[in-house]
Amino acid sequence: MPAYILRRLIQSALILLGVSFITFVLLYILPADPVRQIAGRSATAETVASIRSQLGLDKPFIVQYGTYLWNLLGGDLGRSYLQKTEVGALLVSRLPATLLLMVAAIFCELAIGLTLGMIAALYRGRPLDNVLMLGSFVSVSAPQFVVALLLLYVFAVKLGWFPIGGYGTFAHLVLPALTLGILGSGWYSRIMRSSMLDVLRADFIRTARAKGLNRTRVILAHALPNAILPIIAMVGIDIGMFMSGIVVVESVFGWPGIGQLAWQAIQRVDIPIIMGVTLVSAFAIVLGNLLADLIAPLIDPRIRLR
Amino acid sequence: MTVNASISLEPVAVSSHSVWRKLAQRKLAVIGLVIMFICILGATLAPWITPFDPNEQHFDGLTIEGAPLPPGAVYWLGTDLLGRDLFSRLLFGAQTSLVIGVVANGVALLIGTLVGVTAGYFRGVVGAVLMRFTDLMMAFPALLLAICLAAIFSPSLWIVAMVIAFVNWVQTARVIFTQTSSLVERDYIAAVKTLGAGHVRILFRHILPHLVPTLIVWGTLGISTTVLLEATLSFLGVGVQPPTPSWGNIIFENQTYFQSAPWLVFIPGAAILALALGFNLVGDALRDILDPTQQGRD
Amino acid sequence: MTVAEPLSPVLDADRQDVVLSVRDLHVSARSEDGLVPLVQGLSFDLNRGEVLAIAGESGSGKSITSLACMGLLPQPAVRITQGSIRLGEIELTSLPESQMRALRGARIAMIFQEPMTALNPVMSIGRQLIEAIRAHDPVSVSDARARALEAVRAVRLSQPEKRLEQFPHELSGGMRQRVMIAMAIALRPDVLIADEPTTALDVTVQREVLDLLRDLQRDLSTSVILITHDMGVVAEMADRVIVMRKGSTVESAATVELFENPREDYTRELLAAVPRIGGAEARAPLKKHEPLVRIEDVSVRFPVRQGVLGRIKAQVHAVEHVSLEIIRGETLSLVGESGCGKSTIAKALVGLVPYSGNIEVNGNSLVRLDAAGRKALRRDLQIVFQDPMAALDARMTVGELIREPLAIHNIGTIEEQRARVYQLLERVDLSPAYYNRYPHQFSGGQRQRICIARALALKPQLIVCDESVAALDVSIQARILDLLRDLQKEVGVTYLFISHDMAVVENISDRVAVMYLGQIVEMGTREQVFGDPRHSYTKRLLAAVPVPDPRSPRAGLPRLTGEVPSPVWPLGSRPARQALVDVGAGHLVAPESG
Amino acid sequence: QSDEPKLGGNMIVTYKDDVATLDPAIGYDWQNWSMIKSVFDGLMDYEPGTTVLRPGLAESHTLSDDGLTYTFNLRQGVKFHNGRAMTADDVVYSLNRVVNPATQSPGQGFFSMIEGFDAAAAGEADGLSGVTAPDANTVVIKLSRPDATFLHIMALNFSFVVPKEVVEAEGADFGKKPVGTGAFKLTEWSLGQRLTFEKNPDYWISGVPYLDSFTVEVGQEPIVALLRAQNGEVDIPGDGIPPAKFVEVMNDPEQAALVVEGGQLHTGYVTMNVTAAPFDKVEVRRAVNMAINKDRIVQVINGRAVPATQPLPPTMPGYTKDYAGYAYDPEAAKKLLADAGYADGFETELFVMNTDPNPRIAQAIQQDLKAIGIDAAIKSLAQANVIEAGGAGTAPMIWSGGMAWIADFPDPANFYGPILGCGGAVEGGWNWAKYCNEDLDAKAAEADSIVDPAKGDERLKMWSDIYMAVMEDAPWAPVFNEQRFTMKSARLGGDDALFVDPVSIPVNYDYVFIKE
Ligand SMILES: Nc1ncnc2c1ncn2[C@@H]1O[C@H](COP(=O)(O)OP(=O)(O)OP(=O)(O)O)[C@@H](O)[C@H]1O
Ligand SMILES: Nc1ncnc2c1ncn2[C@@H]1O[C@H](COP(=O)(O)OP(=O)(O)OP(=O)(O)O)[C@@H](O)[C@H]1O
Ligand SMILES: [Mg+2]
Ligand SMILES: [Mg+2]
Repeated sequence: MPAYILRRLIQSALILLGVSFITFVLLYILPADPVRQIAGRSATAETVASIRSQLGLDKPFIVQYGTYLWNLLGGDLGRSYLQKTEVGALLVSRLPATLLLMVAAIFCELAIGLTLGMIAALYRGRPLDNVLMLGSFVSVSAPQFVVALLLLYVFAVKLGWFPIGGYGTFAHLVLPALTLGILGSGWYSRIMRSSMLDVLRADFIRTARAKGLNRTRVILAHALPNAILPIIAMVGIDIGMFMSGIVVVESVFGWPGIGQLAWQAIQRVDIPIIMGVTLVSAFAIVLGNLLADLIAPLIDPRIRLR
Repeated sequence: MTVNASISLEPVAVSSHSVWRKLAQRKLAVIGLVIMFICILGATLAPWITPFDPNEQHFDGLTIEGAPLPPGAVYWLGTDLLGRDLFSRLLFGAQTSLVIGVVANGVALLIGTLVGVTAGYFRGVVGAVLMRFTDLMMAFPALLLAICLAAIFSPSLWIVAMVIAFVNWVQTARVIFTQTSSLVERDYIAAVKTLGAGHVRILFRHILPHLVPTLIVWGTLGISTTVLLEATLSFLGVGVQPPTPSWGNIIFENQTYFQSAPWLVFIPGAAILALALGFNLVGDALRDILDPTQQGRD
Repeated sequence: MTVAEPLSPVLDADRQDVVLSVRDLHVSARSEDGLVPLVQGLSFDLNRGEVLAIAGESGSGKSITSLACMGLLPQPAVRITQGSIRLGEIELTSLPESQMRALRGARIAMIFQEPMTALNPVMSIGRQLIEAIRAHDPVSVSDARARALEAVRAVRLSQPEKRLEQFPHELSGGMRQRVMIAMAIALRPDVLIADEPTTALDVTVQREVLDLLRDLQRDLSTSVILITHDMGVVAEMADRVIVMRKGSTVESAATVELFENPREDYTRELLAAVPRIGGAEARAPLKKHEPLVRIEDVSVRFPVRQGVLGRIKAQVHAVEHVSLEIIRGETLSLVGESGCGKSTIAKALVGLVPYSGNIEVNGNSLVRLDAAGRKALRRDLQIVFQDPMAALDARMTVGELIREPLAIHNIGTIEEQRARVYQLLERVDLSPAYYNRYPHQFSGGQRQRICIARALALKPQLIVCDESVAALDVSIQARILDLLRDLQKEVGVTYLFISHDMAVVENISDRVAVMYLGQIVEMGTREQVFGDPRHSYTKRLLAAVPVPDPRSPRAGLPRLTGEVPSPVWPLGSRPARQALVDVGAGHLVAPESG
Repeated sequence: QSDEPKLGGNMIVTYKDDVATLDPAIGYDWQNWSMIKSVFDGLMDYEPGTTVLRPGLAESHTLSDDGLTYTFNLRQGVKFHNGRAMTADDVVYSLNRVVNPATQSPGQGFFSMIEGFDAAAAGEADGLSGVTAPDANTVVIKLSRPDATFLHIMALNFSFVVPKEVVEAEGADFGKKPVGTGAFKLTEWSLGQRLTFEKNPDYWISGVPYLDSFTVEVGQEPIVALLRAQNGEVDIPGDGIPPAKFVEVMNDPEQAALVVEGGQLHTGYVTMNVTAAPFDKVEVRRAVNMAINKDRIVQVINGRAVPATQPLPPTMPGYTKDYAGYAYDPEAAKKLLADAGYADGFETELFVMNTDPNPRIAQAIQQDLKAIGIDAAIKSLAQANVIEAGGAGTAPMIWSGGMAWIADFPDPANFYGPILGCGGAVEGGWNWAKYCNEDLDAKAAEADSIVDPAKGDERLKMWSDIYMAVMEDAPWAPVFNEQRFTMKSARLGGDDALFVDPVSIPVNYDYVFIKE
């Protein structure tokens, strides 16, 4: 087990290294010059050159990357080119919002998705099942920004139940979390349904019934824990999806998370910020998968960590 | 991705004829087919059935204050912020969405299959390297990657398609890899190996045909994903270049007007939803039909 | 066949002692083409303390019947359309679910075929047992636990306290089946339905479980319905037998009577097909002793990777220093329990796994050949696998499948290849008209014939049959064995026949090699091994085989303790090498200490 | 609104984007400029709401006869927020700092007229040799050439005075923990959320500021901000009225009454790369000027601008009032194209930054160009990419929106140098048209050497001529001058001009007040 975790951590570190490398390459070949942005409109060629060398951007690619990595090892993500703020501090200022949104959204997803999926499985083939499944399809087919705008339009603008955007109170959280939650719940309800159906057909459910257990117990104690298993891996992967979804939702709801930060930074090739955001997202994804893999054996003793 | 990795490996021979018949028996699949058909028809016939040039900014398409016109007799679905006919743009936008959907998704499937099959069949160092690379791409925040790529290669229809393909092949590769490595373990492959069959024969006669159902399913489901991704990229302003209409960039251009001109946002939004829904419904039905272990589920 | 045959007189005897009574049971399934009858007009009575066997080929409705008794038919597709099931005085068919639930487990319990999947994988054994007890008796958890422990002891599981804490995957198949039995008897039900309780187990384990069931049934005087397709099991266990076919009763009689005087043709067929040890016809001695294959000191090891870097920490010693010769024209059988390395030898032989040591075919060492030479040699060695469906590419037609080896080796024109395929189809008793059909359109036995035809296509000198008949029903199994024998007579092909079924092996082999944990422990002619088994493992294997004769004495077998040792050894250490000693006339035996 | 200013109260301003930095040497967004202006001061200042210079930290100044030496007499008793008195050394330090390449100031280039600039900017000298402090209250600045814009430069953010010891203590974080002499001091900054500025009780202009504090909330979509303003939760939506809401707001008299409209020192234009065909032909460039239907574009952006005729915006001194510009005339444009040998038109590319409404404006221009046969493919890219293409000269046409020229200081010279002069027409420069007219450069230098205030009009006339000449060469097609529309809450008082302050957008925090 410790060996497993250690190996996974090394793997994760390698993945992060790879991500950082690719991002660095992409930014390196990006046809935009961060120094121009820093130097401003009235800068002379000498100034530009001087800033370039101060930032080390005149060095060969490999030296630049090596320096970046070296600083990264020391926990230094660099300073934003344009804001001159430490990227670490910027990320720390943005992360709580994103994490809050993410946790709330995953909660929504699971609450909605798992419940509906279970209901659909239990009512399999009946009209309710069909309605729920069509609903789940609609939810996986809906573009995030449309759902976001629609919720905003109906619940904030027309009904005025929630603030139109911003950050701070619980009320602010509801719509963005719901947007992500509704969209993700489609997948979960579908997976939950099919997983539940698989489990309900399993031999051990028949055994449980043959023991004379009542239906509720069969479903909650025997079917549910087994049906949940595929979901765990899903949640791990989902974190990756969230990182993407969040850019859109944050932009629609004006949620001050790292999605916004990334978007602004890309506009201005603020390389340290882009690198930081990418690494943080990749880290979240890797961590999510790792957690999923670590949690799974707690629920399913068959899974041995190797 | 695990979502669809559950596709069974049970080999079945299903003739295309019976696939159609089985599709026709499913209500949801029929809805999906109808939507797909309408979208494809609308897109292909766009040049003939649209009342206006999609890019023409009509002088009378804006109010004096520069506000767009709501749906009406002349402009059936209203006009956009430049006074262009939304209906015409919507139909031409379908072309964009479908082209991207088909091309991007096709290329993604191709890359994914190539990587997945190579890694799953040959294993070894090459396989390990390919799969580690796939893991790495999985860890890459997809949208961020797409935005970066779109910024590097100034976006055009084809670049956007390639960017989307480059972001989307990963899942396919994973699924195909899992499936191939499990196929390779199977007795029938061992059987043909003992008959003396070489790699080429095994790959093309005995592995690829078994991947076809998966590829069909991923093809249809993938189209909806790509359409949505294109829309999202356009929504963020890094998609297909204006004035080429795409459903995503129609919304992007008009999103701030969702209050004063909701039709500009919600009509194309509904169109994207419908198209993705259509492909999803058909894809899911195909998955059931082509996968015997799923039968009798829906 | 007549369905509404007058019921056998056995049914009417001893009415007062009937615990479960089934009358004119009809079960149907809803399908696209309307209602499909699965069970039709089944009637039987189960008396107190008796073992009633329900036998019949696969798909005859045995499981459906038992599920109907439990009220566990897969709703809503399958349901009882007619008839009655009475448990004592209670009519089960019309009983509301809540009351049925109270009976299930308490008065009528069931053991399922697959011990691997019948237990909830994420719940500890103890919880599953306790839950069953508490569902019917409102006792405290600790009381329930005490009773669970008692039940676990009763099924003779070692270390009962520890078992309660374990999860199903930590137990072997046999142990799991014991847990199932413990669960079933914990509440002392009147009726215990055992649906093929041993089919999934190895012979030796099957023996233990059967013994256990019989002891329990005797001690608790539970009535048992034993469902099986193995007539050997029937003969050993049952008091009475019902033979089913296609959903209805064919014959119903006391066991002895049925075996001695089968009244129906079908029953006779069924009995005739059952392979019996000692029943085999003598085989013609081989003309010359010319070795076709020589396996010398072959070992196969699979690495077990562990640790941070995934370094190899241990090895599965699947095959350890095996040497044997296969003589042209003979059938050499390899027997042994699951996991002892039989298939691995076969795979090494046909080049599917790397090995160390030397394999010579016709005097040519495989290692020394180049790729082309190996490809040519492949033609001489063919393999037929256990599961014919898995061994056939389901996306190719039967004709293409059989033609494929010819195409690979470029033998003849396409027309010639086709013609050869038609010949081969006929040779294995399949109609040439099947050329364009797909494998899934055939039955298991037919598919195995297709595999054999494909193996024959290249006119090989050796065919490896790896459990080639294990998955088939007895009657079909018998026909495939006949086919193999005929082919040997006609074309003189040599077989390496792999099986765990001693009776089948005795029927077909010239020589037999017994494997245990990757090594051969005994090898000799059929007569030597079966008539004069020397190694204790061979003896145990033989004793474990159920004898399809109700009158034969049920041998008291020394009960095994513990589990089969594992073939996994840490790097550097290895199992002790068994040197075979000739005990006379080429009968090789590994000496045993103590 | 000539109510007497009332003291006290807090005002809330919102923005979408995070405030990048409050370091005056680095901040170069219009958004942080207004805040920097309230936290720091320069030697010179502007009359609130106008473009008229007035003394700032320097009580008075004198100019030598050769127009090369300025002597500033500093105000007594000015204190930094940390309580230390501001001295001439601080001024010297601040100017040296902004020029020092290590500071990476985007404003460095503005100081090129000061003696010793080249050496300082190259990092070869310790500081500007031309800037000295003979005593604690006097700063002497020597120029290497007479420059009429110099006093504006001294009022520019980049020359604001910072305390050396704090800058050195905070290092790169000075922008987050600014200490200045201004009317407000920053008391709280939660990244990504809000900044709070509190009144500086020791401010050297007595009675100012009126507000006790003001809060800047960031990360708020313009739409949200507007709705909150309508709810009375926000006093000023800093990003203005979002286009989508503009018509609605302006059609509602009650709300329209809260909107202040004013000119902005802004011009939106299309650059044409004069170094490459087909835009190397002046006829083609003129044709483009005539092809663009500016009224229509203004309509598309809901009339939030006025059609432009020349590079300078109307509120800028030196604007040529009687110049009508190129009239919209597609027929004449076509003819010009034909004259230039492009009777059949040609294909080209129009670069544009990818945030609304710029792609839309580009499409309107695209349609106009199409009408005369020019087929311009739109390249809608991230800001940085457009700037890169512009600097590299690979973009035939660029719509300047989003990156466009809002004047740094209210002087006609500011619209010339880097964007129309030869200096900017180099690889990487901001003169995206790559237009280089040496005669005009010489004329510009000449105009800027007129430092005598009495000759101001003469100088403006020269600038007017320069821009007329530019229009003749037509490297740009000026399209519109954006108007500033600021919405303010009803409780806010102060002159309307304060809310459209041309040098302190969107509002001059120091002089507004709360009425109740
Ligand atoms: N859920 C179901 N729906 C429809 N038909 C079913 C269902 N379950 C079983 N059957 C059919 O009922 C018939 C009898 O099945 P059953 O499981 O009782 O056979 P069995 O005698 O137990 O065979 P085996 O020896 O293979 O276990 C088979 O033809 C089977 O295909
Ligand atoms: N590819 C492999 N990797 C690791 N271990 C393997 C592999 N193949 C087989 N083994 C192990 O080698 C041992 C022998 O396996 P083998 O399949 O030869 O047994 P068998 O006698 O054919 O059993 P069965 O009767 O179940 O088919 C087993 O312990 C098995 O787990
Ligand atoms: Mg059965
Ligand atoms: Mg085997």
